[in-house]
Amino acid sequence: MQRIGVFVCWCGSNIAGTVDVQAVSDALKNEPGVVFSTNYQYMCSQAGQDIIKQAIAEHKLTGIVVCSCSPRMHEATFRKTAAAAGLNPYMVEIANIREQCSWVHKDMPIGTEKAIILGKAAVAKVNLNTPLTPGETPVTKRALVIGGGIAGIQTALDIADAGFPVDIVEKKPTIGGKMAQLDKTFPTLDCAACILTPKMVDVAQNDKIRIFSYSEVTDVKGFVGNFDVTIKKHARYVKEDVCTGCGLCTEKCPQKKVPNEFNLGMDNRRAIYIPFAQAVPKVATIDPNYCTMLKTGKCGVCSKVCTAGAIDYKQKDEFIEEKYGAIVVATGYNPISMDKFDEFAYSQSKDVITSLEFERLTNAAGPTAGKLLRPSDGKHPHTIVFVQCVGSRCDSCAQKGKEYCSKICCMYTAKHAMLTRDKYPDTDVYVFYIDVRTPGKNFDEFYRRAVEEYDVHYVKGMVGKVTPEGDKLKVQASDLLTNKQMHIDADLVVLAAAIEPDKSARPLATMLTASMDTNDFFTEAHPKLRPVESPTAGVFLSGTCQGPKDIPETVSQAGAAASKVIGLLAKDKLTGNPCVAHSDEWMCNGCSSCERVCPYGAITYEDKEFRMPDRTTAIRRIAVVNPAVCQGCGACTVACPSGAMDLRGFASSQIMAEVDAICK
Amino acid sequence: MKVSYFPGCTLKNKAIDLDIYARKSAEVLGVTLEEIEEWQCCGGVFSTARDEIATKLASVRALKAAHEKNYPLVTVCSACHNVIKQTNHAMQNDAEFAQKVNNYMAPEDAYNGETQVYHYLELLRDVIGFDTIKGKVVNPLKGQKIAAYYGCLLLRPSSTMQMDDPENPHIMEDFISAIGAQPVIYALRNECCGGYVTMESPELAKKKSDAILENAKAAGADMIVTACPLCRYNLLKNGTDMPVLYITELLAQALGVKEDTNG
Amino acid sequence: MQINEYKPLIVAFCCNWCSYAGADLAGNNRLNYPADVKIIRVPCSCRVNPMFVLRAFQRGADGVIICGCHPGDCHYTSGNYFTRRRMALLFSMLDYLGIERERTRVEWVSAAEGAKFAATMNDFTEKVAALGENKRLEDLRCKR
Amino acid sequence: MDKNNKYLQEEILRMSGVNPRKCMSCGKCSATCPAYDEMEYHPHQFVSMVKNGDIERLLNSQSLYRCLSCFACIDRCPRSVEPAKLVEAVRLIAIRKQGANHMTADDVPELLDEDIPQQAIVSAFRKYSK
Repeated sequence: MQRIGVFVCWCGSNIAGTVDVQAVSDALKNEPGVVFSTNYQYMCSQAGQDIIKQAIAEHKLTGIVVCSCSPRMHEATFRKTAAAAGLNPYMVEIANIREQCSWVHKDMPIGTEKAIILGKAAVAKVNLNTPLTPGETPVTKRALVIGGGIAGIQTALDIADAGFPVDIVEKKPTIGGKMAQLDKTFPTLDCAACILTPKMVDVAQNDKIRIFSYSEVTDVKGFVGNFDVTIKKHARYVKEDVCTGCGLCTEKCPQKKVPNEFNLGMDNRRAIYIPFAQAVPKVATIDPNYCTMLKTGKCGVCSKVCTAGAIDYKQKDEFIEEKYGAIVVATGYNPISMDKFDEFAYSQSKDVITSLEFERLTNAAGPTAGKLLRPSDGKHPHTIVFVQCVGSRCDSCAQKGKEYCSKICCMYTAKHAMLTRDKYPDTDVYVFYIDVRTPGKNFDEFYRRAVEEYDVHYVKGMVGKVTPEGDKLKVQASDLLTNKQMHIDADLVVLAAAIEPDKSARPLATMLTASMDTNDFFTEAHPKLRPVESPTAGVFLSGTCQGPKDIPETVSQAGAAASKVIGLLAKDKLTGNPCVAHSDEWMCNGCSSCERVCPYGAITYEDKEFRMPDRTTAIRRIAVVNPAVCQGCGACTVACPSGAMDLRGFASSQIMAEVDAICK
Repeated sequence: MKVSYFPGCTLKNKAIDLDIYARKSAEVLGVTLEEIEEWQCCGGVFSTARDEIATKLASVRALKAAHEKNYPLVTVCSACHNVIKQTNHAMQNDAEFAQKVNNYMAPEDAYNGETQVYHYLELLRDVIGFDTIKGKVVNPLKGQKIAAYYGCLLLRPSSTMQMDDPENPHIMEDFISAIGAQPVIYALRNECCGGYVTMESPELAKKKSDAILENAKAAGADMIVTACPLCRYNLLKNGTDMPVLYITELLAQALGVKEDTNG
Repeated sequence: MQINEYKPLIVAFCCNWCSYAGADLAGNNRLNYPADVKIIRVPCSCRVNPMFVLRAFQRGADGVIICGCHPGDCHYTSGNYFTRRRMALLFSMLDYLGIERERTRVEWVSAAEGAKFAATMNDFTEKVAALGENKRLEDLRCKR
Repeated sequence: MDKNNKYLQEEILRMSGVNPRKCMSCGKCSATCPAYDEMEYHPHQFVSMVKNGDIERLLNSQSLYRCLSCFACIDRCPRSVEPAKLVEAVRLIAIRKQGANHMTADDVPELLDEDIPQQAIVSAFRKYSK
């Protein structure tokens, strides 16, 4: 039996004005377990707290009930008071007789009656309280960043800057991501390479940062502060630490017909290659799908020309296991496939391209050395049609495209149109739009410049059909403002393809038990207040893996994610919330119902040996809750069919006792 | 094997070639087209209005007749196929519509879209197989550059028709390859020829057909094939000198059964 | 002894993050609602086991209302979706047992919706009061 | 919206099963329509006029008889609005009125040439008369 003390607060006249506090403390005195009951003007004041401490000592109290304001106000205060007097802080319950009683009821007898009932419910609960101790876990002071685009780079740099070691895992042979493929960046039009490549060099030179390029995460175990991650380093058949990046092999390799993915297949590279001049790490990689040596055992040119002796045809995939305290997901995006939108003739004509292809076409390091030339015949295009929202903002019933707005297309299309008109004033540029969406600092001004200064023809309407005929692309479109169907003979059509999360995100989310929305974007812990954290503790989100974003937004989110990681890694130990779920191993039948409803992946199963009657033993599958991961929502407690799962601090028996006390 | 066959009104009259060669070729390929008894005209166009019941009964009767024999139902004419397939889809998916139709016909023996509906091209692709056809070709149409003209009705609405990718189809191109000719891909192959509006507005049909023919010609086509008598009419009427043939005619030619009928 | 007019007994389960805070806000703004409503704090609306609802009715409650965060705003991401589904099932079963639909309710009240909380409680109490005492599920052995 | 337009609107939405509120006014239906130039009101206008209950003007328009039923707007609409279903519904309302057939048997002979397939005639009848 508990020895409970009840402390009724007047809160000046806030409570005492409508509630007869004396009557309340008198009534509660007779409740089971209550050995002491009093009231005082301001319980939260130093004097009030002293009354509590004194009573705990004098009456050897094992639990206390404070009838006062909302627990959201002073629960923490009274828990500290109890702890100071040597009582477990979780033996304190608050009866909210101010916000939920005295302030909403006017009539003294009614208020008093309700306050007594609320007090009784709190007493009934404390009778079943047990002392709780928050668990502590150590923190591995190293972060993992998955994805080496601008988001991953910025996050890694910021974390390293705070003094913590960071590893970047990038599946491509170089970091840099999509931004490395871009030409100019809106709205300032500085060149992407000029602002990105110095950051890539910073990453390479930072002794806190390790880059695992051409690698991927294959397994994640553990929880916040203590992740065990397996990284698979693909064989690149070149010794990374020996290769000097001189590039001789990439010039001498006889296999010249490999589509160059960095230029989106618009030109070719060799079977041994460095994706682009500023690649980090600047190390060659052999493409095993095209290398004659690896396929037939005959060739070996690269090995012969390499003076450093870096080529190793026998290299194998390597698995690295590492511990991390925090994981940042920065897996980025890709433009969607244009397969389902062939009314725009993407598959039928080389001169129908996506906007990312257009970036490469205008990039000085691209396949045309920055000259805007048609992919089909290398001629200069005079009429260019840009189509917005290709695959964005689609209804789900249409079963093609994405429901969301891809967000970046309006701005990059304005940029493309403006740059084209600037460099080639002899071109006619049309932009077909549904809505022009340019919120952002200096964004709408930028779009207006395209229209007003550069005379880009913005047409409100959509393209319905592109018909390649001869060397022209016949574009049939609607102009909704003049209510006309337009027919344009274009030389180049550029499609603003919707963007979607990288395909690697879904399996990664499963490994991390991080949740995703139906579009495979990672879900944030709270859409407004915790935008860079995943609901899974210790997993953070950076960049477009969380939703479409432009570069400025990505960089700020990357910094925010880094600061959250730093906040976590700065701690030596993590103190948990002790009000977490726990499973009674004798009652659990291992049905997995709880695991399925847990949003945090806090529940795992283990086979445990049990002593059974007649000196036998049995192996039974039982649920185990990881208290460091559990957030204490209680979803599992209701899902559990056998009643094995319960929540500390809000046990079923405690809530039932409250119900009973109220309904008496 | 045997399948139920719905020829449709035009194939009994203006498009006899489409019908005769369809039967002959199928026979060579081991499929007998068994004509449904007392079939009625499908109406030529499907009404998307959900309260149009009577105009769809003819299609349901044909579907039901095939169902009673447990055969799939095959049509050659694109329009008939479109109407019957859409009607069948409505019988499967619109419970209210199906109930009204069944009440109208024979509620005790309800039909709920069980019949498998094939267009002749689908029969070739999915049942017989283009590889089998390739093996049976005796007169490969070597060197002929043939442009497939799909029109609207074979492909759309794509969620119902489910024949092929509505914007980048290849079933007819695969067919053309199978009979040894060279398919020509051009963008307007799935655009409308003007359809029945040709009666009231021949100018519209001319504009549409001319554009299609020009586009096919620019892509290097010597000939156009189609499965639809109305498309063929519009293309021929407005064409310059581009031959427009039925798919079955070419198939019969490749399989070596065309001369027989002429003789 | 004084003959009181009939007062329903209402148990309200409120999630800690939205609805309990919403109830506090109703208090801060001095928005009145009947004292018949007694609030039990739970971490999330999905902590409410259907057993709790049944227990309340068994012990003589006349109405039970469960309040949680708005869909999509759950502090625990998805808890209120579980609540919505579980309670839909439970309430339809209660309906089958003769516990009128008006005696049960799930309502989404955010921490900013003090007015909504008070309005909801006024409305709910009024509806339950109109139905009169809950006799069907009440366990007479619980009566003293 | 007056009473008659309101009634017609409800009827059209019921017959067609279309929800014009899903339209985001992109104009792709009108961009893709092969009969555009022949029409007074274009597919996107059908959607907005039905949405706004401006039905009587549509009922009296020749645009109803220019839709080719090619289903291109149905297939290409990114919002699954399916404008052609609205055109069909409005046209049915127009021709279901007694004596309102757009085409009668008497009209046919002069529209024929010797090659025209039966299919064209039955289709036109389906579309133009009740």
